[in-house]
Amino acid sequence: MNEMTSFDVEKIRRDFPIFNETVHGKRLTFLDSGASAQKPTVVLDAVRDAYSHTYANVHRGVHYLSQRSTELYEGARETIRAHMNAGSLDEIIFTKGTTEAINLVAQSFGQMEFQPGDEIILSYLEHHSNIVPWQLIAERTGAIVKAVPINQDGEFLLEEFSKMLTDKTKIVAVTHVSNAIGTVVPVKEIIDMAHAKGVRVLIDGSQAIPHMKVDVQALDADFYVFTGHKVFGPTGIGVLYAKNELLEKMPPYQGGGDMINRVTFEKTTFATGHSKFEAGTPPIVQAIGLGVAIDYVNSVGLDNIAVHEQSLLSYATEQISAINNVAIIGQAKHKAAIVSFTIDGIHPHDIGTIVDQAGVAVRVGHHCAQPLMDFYDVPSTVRASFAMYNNREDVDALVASINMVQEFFR
Amino acid sequence: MNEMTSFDVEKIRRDFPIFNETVHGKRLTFLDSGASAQKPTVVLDAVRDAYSHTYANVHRGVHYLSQRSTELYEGARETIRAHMNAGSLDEIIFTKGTTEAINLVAQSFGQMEFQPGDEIILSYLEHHSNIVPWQLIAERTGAIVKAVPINQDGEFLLEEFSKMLTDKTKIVAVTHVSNAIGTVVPVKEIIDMAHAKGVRVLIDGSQAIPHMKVDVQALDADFYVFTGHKVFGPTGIGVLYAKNELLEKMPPYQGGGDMINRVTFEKTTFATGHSKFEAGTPPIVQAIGLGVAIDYVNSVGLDNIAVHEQSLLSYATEQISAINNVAIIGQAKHKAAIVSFTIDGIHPHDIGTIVDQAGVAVRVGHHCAQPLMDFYDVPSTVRASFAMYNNREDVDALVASINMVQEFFR
Amino acid sequence: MLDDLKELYQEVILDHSKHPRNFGKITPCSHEGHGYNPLCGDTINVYLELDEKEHITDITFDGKGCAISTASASMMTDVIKGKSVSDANTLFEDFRSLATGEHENINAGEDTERLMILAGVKQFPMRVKCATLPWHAMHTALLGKTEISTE
Amino acid sequence: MLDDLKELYQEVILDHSKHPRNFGKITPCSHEGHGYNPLCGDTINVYLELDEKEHITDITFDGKGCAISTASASMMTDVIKGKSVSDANTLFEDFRSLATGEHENINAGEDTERLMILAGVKQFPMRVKCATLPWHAMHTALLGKTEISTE
Ligand SMILES: Cc1ncc(COP(=O)(O)O)c(C=O)c1O
Ligand SMILES: Cc1ncc(COP(=O)(O)O)c(C=O)c1O
Repeated sequence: MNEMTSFDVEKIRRDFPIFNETVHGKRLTFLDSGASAQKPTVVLDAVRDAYSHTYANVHRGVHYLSQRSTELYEGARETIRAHMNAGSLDEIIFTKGTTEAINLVAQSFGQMEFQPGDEIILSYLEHHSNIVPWQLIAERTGAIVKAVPINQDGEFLLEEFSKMLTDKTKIVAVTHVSNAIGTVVPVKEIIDMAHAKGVRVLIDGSQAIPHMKVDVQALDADFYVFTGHKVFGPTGIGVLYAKNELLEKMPPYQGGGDMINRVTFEKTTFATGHSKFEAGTPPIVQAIGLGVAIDYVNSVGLDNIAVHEQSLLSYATEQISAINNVAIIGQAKHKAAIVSFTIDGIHPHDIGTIVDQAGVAVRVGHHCAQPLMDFYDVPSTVRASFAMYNNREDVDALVASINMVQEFFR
Repeated sequence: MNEMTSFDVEKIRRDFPIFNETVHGKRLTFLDSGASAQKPTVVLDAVRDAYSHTYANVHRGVHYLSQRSTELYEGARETIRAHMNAGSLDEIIFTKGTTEAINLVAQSFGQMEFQPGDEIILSYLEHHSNIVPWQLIAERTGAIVKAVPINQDGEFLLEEFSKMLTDKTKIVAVTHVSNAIGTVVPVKEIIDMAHAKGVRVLIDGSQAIPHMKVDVQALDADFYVFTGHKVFGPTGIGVLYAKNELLEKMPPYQGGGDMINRVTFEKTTFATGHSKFEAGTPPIVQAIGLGVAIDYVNSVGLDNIAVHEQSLLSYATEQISAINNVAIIGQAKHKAAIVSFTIDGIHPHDIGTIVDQAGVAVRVGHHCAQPLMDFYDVPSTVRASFAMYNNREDVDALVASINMVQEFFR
Repeated sequence: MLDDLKELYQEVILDHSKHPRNFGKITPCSHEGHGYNPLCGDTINVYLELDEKEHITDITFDGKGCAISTASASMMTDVIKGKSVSDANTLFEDFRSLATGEHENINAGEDTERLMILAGVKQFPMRVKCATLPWHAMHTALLGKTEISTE
Repeated sequence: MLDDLKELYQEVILDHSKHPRNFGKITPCSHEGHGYNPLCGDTINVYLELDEKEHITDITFDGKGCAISTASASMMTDVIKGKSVSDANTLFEDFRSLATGEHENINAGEDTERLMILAGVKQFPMRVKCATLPWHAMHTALLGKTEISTE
């Protein structure tokens, strides 16, 4: 698809059937795309078509449907390879989501590399999915998890990071964009600094891929992961990009069909490339849907999306800052369109329930980032997260609902 | 849904949109449901509706869409619990498929239980997905994989099994129905014999759930797994049933969002019940689709399905046996509707390509069961696998196409 | 809209959440329980003092919670104080079944009305756990355990 | 329908599959390669004898394969015998690019026609690997490795 020449948010909203819904009789103000994004009609159509016109299991069949299904599935892999600018198709592994992708790397790379006392460097901005898998493999191997601190604005401290990189560091795993407070992390600098010491880097791109162009070769990332449902694709699908040179050495993660070369009870040998890491029937139709979602994003244009979202972010930040008793958590210079906030004396869960009655969907809680909540010494926040289909009306509805909350609890 | 009083295969065929397709201009004769089944319209509608009317991430939200999405997702869990007659919802874990479910058990149970020299008992009928995960954990723990032999008809040898059960046996993992040759394995007897020695049992129900009623409590299975795409549900979803008393003791498999209680860099504690084993955003919409698929199966009635399929199996066996130079592999007394065969002097791959031109979709290859192929000393077979929507016309088309193959290679 | 909300956040609930009764810690106490909700990170701790006849002579709570869990804790402590352990456990069951929608009505004598008000939360399924959290903490304490996580 | 099939299974291919040329094993031989297709379990072994001038003086194959891989092996050995190693590698590249549809035409002199016939397989994407399996085994052998799996 060609990039649209001008960005028309109302046209985009019409591509998403969910916006025909009302919530408690109100217009839907969906500000929870950071948790999961809505799906455009083209993705829904692709999913339905894949099941109703060309469905069969992939890879193992010579019959027509199996061949068509395989072409569509592998075509999605190529779409994603091109989108991330990976060097080869072998470097694109389909997973269930970001969480599975990180567990795969932690277990497989960790099993191969970690010795007692080795260090794994994370940051205070990480999602639990980029913390707990490392803790599990650390426990098994005797490696140690360390976390790079942030400043009060929520910015990753490169200088501290540089001091933490030692001979013992075996991997750095950091998020590209914080899901809880929106900070854009300087991943290029982090990768360069780590590589200067021969340390591998995993980037959690879950919150970056829907909002910005990512070129894994330009970044020189060793591992880059994201999840399909946040980039307007189906649930149940994610992507692990990993350099070939690493995949070749890494042991398999799960065993099963399709990832083997030859199986006997005495000895089993494994497939190569992405196959080694895709055990069992993959999420076929979900991968196809994700490919179409990525095509859709490209048809809108990530540059257009970024400009639009940044303008929403400015407007929302301005409007919300102006409300009494409201504190925005996370004020990094580089931020994605996420506004996390608290209201004095009113608990986020109560806020969530009350604004919901006005049709406003925001997330309240710790956003799977408890260490970050501990850093800010709050149990939870209210988070409004924006996507390409949000407009200024959404911001206005949010602001009105915040005012209503304060009214209610006065 | 109520069970239909009479079984009407033509009516059922109309529920599956794929049968409107033609292949190479021919009627589609789909005999590859053993690899993956087609989907009824109700499942496609449920998937689309979940994305377009009630979509949001589950569990973590207080807003309306998140609440609706959670209700549908958890409702699917209840549908599956009831269908398998599991004792509690905590015992139903959603996975990516059978393969992930077995890997989960192998890693988590294995890590907890296996000591060097301990034995894992499989059988010669197993799919690679019920072999390789055990080999991987055996390698890590020093446990040993053994396989129960079969007779020439493809029947599991209970007597041999009984001799193999020793003090060293830690788990028995066997298929309920062989995907390659259709053997129905006497799992109740196996479970009773294993339990008499205090040994746990995992049943791979991938090929059983679409064709017969399974009651995990009546079986007293410790673990029972199946995959959604073979039971007319979406890809990317599977189920692990496991007894609560085991889940409580087993360590987590993957780490991430939703499976935790509290996360700090120093110490993380885990959720209980199924949550402990469902890290990250689950395949939400796929679970919902699977629930609807199970409802659909129940509306047709598993008893009706079994009668219909067994009659197709008899007809197909009779017709195919009558063809010269064709040998049916696997002639167990209890068989599901799967016919695996070879033709003298003609390679299965060539057969597959030629019958495909007649619109006949069969699977050719080792069916991810190389040890079984080795047992029969064939590199591969042709497999016709039947589901509720197949009819006698399908058998006739298969037979005609086999005759054509022989003509072609005469 | 506000009607629905008013059903959940009734005056008495708002009042208890803003001015919680029995807030604080009993040290030493004979029983304590800590309720943690991993969804929101909230914690409610319940402290009890029992006499030799298994009567709850004193009960207090502290911790961090939303309006619903705070009001629930506050109203619970009011209701429970002076009751026997077995009555407390019955009330726990009554309230749990009301709030989860298992039962429509209960008969808890003079306490019925207060429990019914709190149980308005069942219209808001994602908030049920906020209301039951302090009750679980109390129940756990009486069982002699100390920690409970609800999800 | 039969037309499409006749395109794949041309007379010459059926003939080579039924009566494979150069079938057998050279022992000892200077180079050998084993091709394995995990999709169908087929194996094709290729044996080569080179002289000191890097000419392929003899080439044979054995193993288990379908009509396509057997015919391909048979035709390949016919074509390769007597060629130089560098010509063999060029032919490998030519054939691979034809069969995978990368190139429409090649110029391999007198061998062009035979390679084009085999390359009819590109109409049948799931069978391309059957046709290229013996070629990969041969190429691998010349590289001095012995084993190759295609998937
Ligand atoms: C008996 C059996 N076990 C396991 C599997 C693996 O299931 P999946 O590939 O969906 O994980 C299959 C199907 O492929 C099967 O038939
Ligand atoms: C930054 C980040 N990492 C990881 C995840 C986990 O993704 P998933 O739950 O799809 O596996 C999320 C979203 O939940 C996220 O925002």
